[in-house]
Amino acid sequence: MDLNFSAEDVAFREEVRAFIRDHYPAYLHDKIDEGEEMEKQDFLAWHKVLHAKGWIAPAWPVEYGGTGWTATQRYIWSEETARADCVRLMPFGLSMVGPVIYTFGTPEQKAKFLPRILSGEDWWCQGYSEPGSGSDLASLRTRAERFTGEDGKEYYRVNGQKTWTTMAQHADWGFFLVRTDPAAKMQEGISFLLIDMKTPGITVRPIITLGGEHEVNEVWLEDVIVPVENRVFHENKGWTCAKFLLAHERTGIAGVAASKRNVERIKQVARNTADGGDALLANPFFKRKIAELEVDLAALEYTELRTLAGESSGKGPGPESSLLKIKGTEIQQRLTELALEAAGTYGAPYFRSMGEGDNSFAVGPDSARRVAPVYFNMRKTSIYGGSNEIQRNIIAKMVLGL
Amino acid sequence: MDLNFSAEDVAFREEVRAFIRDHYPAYLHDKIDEGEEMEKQDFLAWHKVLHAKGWIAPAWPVEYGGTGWTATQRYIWSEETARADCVRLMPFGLSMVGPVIYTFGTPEQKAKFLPRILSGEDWWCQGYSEPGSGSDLASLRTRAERFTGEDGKEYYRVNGQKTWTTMAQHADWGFFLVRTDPAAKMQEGISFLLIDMKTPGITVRPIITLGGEHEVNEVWLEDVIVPVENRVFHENKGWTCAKFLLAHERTGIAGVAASKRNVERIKQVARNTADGGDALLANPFFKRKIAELEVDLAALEYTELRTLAGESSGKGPGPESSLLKIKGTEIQQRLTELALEAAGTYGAPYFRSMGEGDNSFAVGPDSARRVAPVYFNMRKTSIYGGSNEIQRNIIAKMVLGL
Amino acid sequence: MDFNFTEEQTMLRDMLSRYLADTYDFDTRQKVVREGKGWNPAVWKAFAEELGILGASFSEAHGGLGGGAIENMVLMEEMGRAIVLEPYLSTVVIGGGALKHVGGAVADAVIPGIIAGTTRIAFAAYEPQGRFYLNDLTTTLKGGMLNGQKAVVESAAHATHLLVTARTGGAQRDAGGIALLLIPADAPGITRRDYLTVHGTSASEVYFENVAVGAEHVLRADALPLIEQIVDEATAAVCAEACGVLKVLHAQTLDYAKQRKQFGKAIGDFQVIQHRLVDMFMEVEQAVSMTMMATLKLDTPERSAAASMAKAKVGKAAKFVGQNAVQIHGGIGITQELAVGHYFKRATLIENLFGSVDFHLSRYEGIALAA
Amino acid sequence: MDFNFTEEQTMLRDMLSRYLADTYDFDTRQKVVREGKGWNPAVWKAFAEELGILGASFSEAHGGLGGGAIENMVLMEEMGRAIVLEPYLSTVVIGGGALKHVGGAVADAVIPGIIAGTTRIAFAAYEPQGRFYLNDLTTTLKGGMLNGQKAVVESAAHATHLLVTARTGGAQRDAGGIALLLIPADAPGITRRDYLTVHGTSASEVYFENVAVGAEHVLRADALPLIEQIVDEATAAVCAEACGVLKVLHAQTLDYAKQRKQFGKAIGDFQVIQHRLVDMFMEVEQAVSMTMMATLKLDTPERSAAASMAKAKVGKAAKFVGQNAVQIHGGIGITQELAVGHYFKRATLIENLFGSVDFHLSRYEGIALAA
Repeated sequence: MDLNFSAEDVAFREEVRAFIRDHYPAYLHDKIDEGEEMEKQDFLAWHKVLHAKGWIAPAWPVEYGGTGWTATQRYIWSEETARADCVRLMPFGLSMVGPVIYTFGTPEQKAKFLPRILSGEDWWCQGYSEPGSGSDLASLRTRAERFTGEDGKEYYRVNGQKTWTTMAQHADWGFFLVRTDPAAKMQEGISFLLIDMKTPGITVRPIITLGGEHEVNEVWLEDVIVPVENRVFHENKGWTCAKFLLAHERTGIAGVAASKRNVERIKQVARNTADGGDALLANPFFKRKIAELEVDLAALEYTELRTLAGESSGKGPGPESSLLKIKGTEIQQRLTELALEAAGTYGAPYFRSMGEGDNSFAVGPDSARRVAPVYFNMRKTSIYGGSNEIQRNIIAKMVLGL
Repeated sequence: MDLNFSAEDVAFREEVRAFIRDHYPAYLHDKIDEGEEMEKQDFLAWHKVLHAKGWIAPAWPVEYGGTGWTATQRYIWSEETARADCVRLMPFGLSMVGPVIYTFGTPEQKAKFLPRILSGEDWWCQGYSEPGSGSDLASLRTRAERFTGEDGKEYYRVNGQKTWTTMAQHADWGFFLVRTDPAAKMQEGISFLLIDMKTPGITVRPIITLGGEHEVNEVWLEDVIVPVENRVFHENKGWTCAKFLLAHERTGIAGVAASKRNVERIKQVARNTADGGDALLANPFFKRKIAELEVDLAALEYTELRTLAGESSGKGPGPESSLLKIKGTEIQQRLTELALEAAGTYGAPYFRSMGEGDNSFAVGPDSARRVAPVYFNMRKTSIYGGSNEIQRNIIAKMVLGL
Repeated sequence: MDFNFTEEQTMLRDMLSRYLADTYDFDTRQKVVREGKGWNPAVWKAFAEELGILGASFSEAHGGLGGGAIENMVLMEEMGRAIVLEPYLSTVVIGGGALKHVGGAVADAVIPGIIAGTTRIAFAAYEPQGRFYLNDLTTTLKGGMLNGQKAVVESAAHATHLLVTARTGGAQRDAGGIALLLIPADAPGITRRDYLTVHGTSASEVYFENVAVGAEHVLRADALPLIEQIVDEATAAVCAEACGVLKVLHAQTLDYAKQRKQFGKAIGDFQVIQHRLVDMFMEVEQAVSMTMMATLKLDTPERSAAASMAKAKVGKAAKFVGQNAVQIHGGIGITQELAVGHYFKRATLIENLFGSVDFHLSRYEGIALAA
Repeated sequence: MDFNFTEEQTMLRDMLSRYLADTYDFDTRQKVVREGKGWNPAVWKAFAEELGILGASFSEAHGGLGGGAIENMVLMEEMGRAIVLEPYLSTVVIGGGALKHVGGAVADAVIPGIIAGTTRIAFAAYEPQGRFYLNDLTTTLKGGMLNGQKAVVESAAHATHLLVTARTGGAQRDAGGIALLLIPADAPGITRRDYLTVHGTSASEVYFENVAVGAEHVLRADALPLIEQIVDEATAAVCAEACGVLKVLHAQTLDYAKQRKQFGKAIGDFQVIQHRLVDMFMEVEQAVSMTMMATLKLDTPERSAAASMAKAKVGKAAKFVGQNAVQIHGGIGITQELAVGHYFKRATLIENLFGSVDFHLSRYEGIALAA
């Protein structure tokens, strides 16, 4: 038992730092510092740099394009990218459908999709939630009926509606949970389909969230024709892929490295914010909230490290990852609460709706610029990926045997 | 809408203050200040003074011995007794079985029992809980079989076991919930019996709680013979009395006046406790906990006053009183947490168990003397009288319609 | 002691409540927000002329109905229930409140216009560096010239008058040397940058550059105690608004929980959701109690302590009830589509309005908990 | 980075665990508590002779097994699981720790006795006025004479040596001028008032009246940094003890919730109870993580920050898990009859041991969060 990095790990860390310093697109730093929203090409700019280096998918097996790093190296990687405030990569291809495809897909599916995920050529979205099925994912009603086409090949005809589909407006491909056997019980009779978002019959409609963002969408599927070879794993066994993916999603969701970076950001803001003749960071109660956050974040970090150690010694991400999701999102939300509180009076102005996209002037400190929208937006984290109530149900059942 | 006391109320307050000053047994102050536990005769000493004055049962209707005070006067009374740190009166006769008897009892029962409750001649205990039925009170199993005695009169033969019976070791009488119709569904088939604790077949066994106190008991009933005329209200309708009494119990349980007094006590302790070169009350975080307590206590107080105003305008104590129980007990418990924290290192010593009753010497400040036992003991408040979880169930069902 | 409303107060509540139910539904409100002016002048006109509520808290001598803080509480709660945009708080509670305390010719001159709906007042008190501290002022009034900047002045864009705090002497955070001014909003030398708030109202940065201020504009020369008093009154009023907001948040969430089905039953059948709704209910009830307490103590020596206690409790309730209303609604709660999200936004802004929970707890401690 | 225990560490844990399971059941423990001595010398003898665990954290040169802080963590967690009364913390972790840091002749002389079980050390550091501050000392060592009083000294009644902090110069709370002494517990001029603690151990007020202290008793002259270090080590160890206590509290409560029936079903079927047990589980897991972190950082510059972070988190966990274990058990949880209440008592004392949650958060802030 030992927290020290080996000489190899220290060298690796230096290599990573140098790479980021030399290759991270500088203009992204400016955008982040000015509180601007990231757009598709911003995410892709960094994605392509990493792909060129071969570092785009550290968690993947080497045979599919992974880096072969140890758990410690992966930890160092996420630490260093957060420390350097690098833009977060979109998870839908790299962390979600990619692992499903290399775990459950056919050789043809692997050959077709994995390289394009790695290269960033395909932008993916996730068709899971439906208006009637939020936390109760298995109650989904989107239907896929199998039929033989005029060309003699097998197809599905998909009808239904998905919602909360993040970034679907940019997506080339989507992975969808659909019901292939309507007679089967809830979790049975579901299949996992890969659907080309340009297929006729797909309509994407924006949902505008409280902060004014267009992140999520409704996706309507009307007689959408999908070749059977785009189904991953067995027909009616899509729930296996879904569960696998949900557990994967929960691990990444802890977001320790990003939260560490955000704690530093809040401290800097509190240092520069006046509070009755002193800095806000000197206010004992504001300082205490930061200290408590740091304590809770350390607890999350070392719990994640223990989980990773368990995984690298053979156990896959288990239901314990629900803990990481719950505590990780609580911390992310508390950070936005602190940012809003630090902004004080200047938390109220809202620039987005002065006129679409009119960011041409702002008032108050830059740090206050988007604190309220971000606070509102981040309420989603305790809802998505299985709400925090659902995560507690999972722990109760799977870990505690209740 | 107005918070001011009328001239009559102000005069009444002066009268109350003068009475307490002149008639409250001085030796009780010393006992409380020295952190000694109250014994039966201590409670009775103050009880008898109040009975002589006619002020023993302010909440009772005048015809049964009440004072005829307005809601405001009753509020003043509880404020002033708490302010003067008067010992709390035992509720089992005055607040619990008394109101049941004058509401549901026969003229004979009223004539026999009420005067002796007022005078303090009878000490009562409550036989509700059973080992198998904690929060689920209606699942009680103590049986009462009816039979005709050799004297031609009707009797019940009672068999079963009660638990958590507070002060049963001193009790002359107990009020018991017993099952008179074992075939009936849960809440039906229960009757409300008054039982002379000297009846053969009753065994009282102490339960020692974490702080070392002997407050509660197991009560075993083995072929205990009870005349039918000691049943209050109809046979198999005792649940009506039980519900009435539980709502009554919840109102008193808020304990606002006593908590106010205890906040003052904690402040005094914090003023006199050193903390790194200053008083503990100057520690911003300890002070903040006191401030938050005071805020929450004010919220409880004004919520109780609104409830009382509602009651005096005709509504009885409703399910809203569950709020008073939950918040009142939370505050009582937080007060004991603060006392323990203030004691610091001196929270650890435990004098009671050095040898039974050996209080002959103590270490550390007087204020720290029994903080740990009191803290442990007060955990009961969120469990008894319907646990705080049950109170939330009640509000969910009765107020929110869930 | 008496916790009942008078018949007049009940009628006042019912009148505004009916009006808002009839004309101020969610879609109509959102249309006004999208138009981007931050208020609807027609509603203000109706408040003044059709309902006559703008005079509720003024004396009959000024043409009002003879009410006071309780009337403001009643009206503000109803406005919270409909997340009303119009500037009752700044014009009537704050501006009107200041004039009532000052009295005399200026009150006689200005109050009738407030009641008639033609005079609207914005409160230009907080400054960019000053956070929630009313005494932390760099705006100066020297030699009859006003210079400085005020931060996030609600409704300045449609105000006829500005109620301004300015330093006439002393250092930046001294208690003495602060004047309270009432000046025309269009006085030469005043410029604004207007923007919308998260709530949908309009606010402005207000800049003073050599604005000429005559003696007749000075409501009070050594004004911090008065400023504290009117902000305590405003704090009680915003607590009442919060009660309206939170009652709706709770009611809508309760409704939703009864209807929304997951795993084959209403989510309101899940005990965890039930207890959450109970905890929200208790927070709302206690917020109501504290608001009454603070309102009823406004004319007593306990005024400031009570206002800060109430705001601390209401601020916590706003966060707890708002966040959980969204959480129980799930994804739909954070879209622009449902009203619940907009009530949540208002509740969130109220948390920091006139000071955060921590600010008010510290203020309470300063008053009541000296070591 | 590596979070695995060595084979030796796992064997050590298993050995103590088996011994305690066989000989230290709850009834046996309570019998020792009722006897009122606060410990069982036979158990101590077994620790030394039968199990040999008292040497686990000492170097082989001193006759130990060559372990250190991780071995202490492993053993302390097991002792927490059985709420062991015997003075491993004060004798081995604190006393032994001080001697290891000081080294030299005194270490060579005293450590073998610790390992053999014949030398037992009590830590006489805190004072009645000093709360949790190790530098707040009125006990003085002047002209070779020790005078003063120490508060709540655990296990002093059965110690052979006292590890004493005393002021040799400076004012009451100065960092400088503090010496660390190791003196015989029966030195002339030492008197005690012994009592039991809530946990069932023995503690004492220790009074020094002109106790002669020679140079050979002074472990270090300017000792506050060393004292802070050994208390950080003790803090990490008591966090490990807490992990054992909390794991048992959670396990017993989970068991009870599965068995206890109310309203026709197990109370563990109620979602509110389920989520409470999940929250307890998460607190325990995080307490374990923080304990490992603090233990592994004891020899790094982050030592004090990590120890205070861990103690703050563990202190909160102790309160949350302890209170809810009792709450879920209901009335039976606050009787002397069930073990759960006694684990709750230990968890409660640990909250304040070596400083409360607030104390450690403030200490952390002082180290890591200067404005």
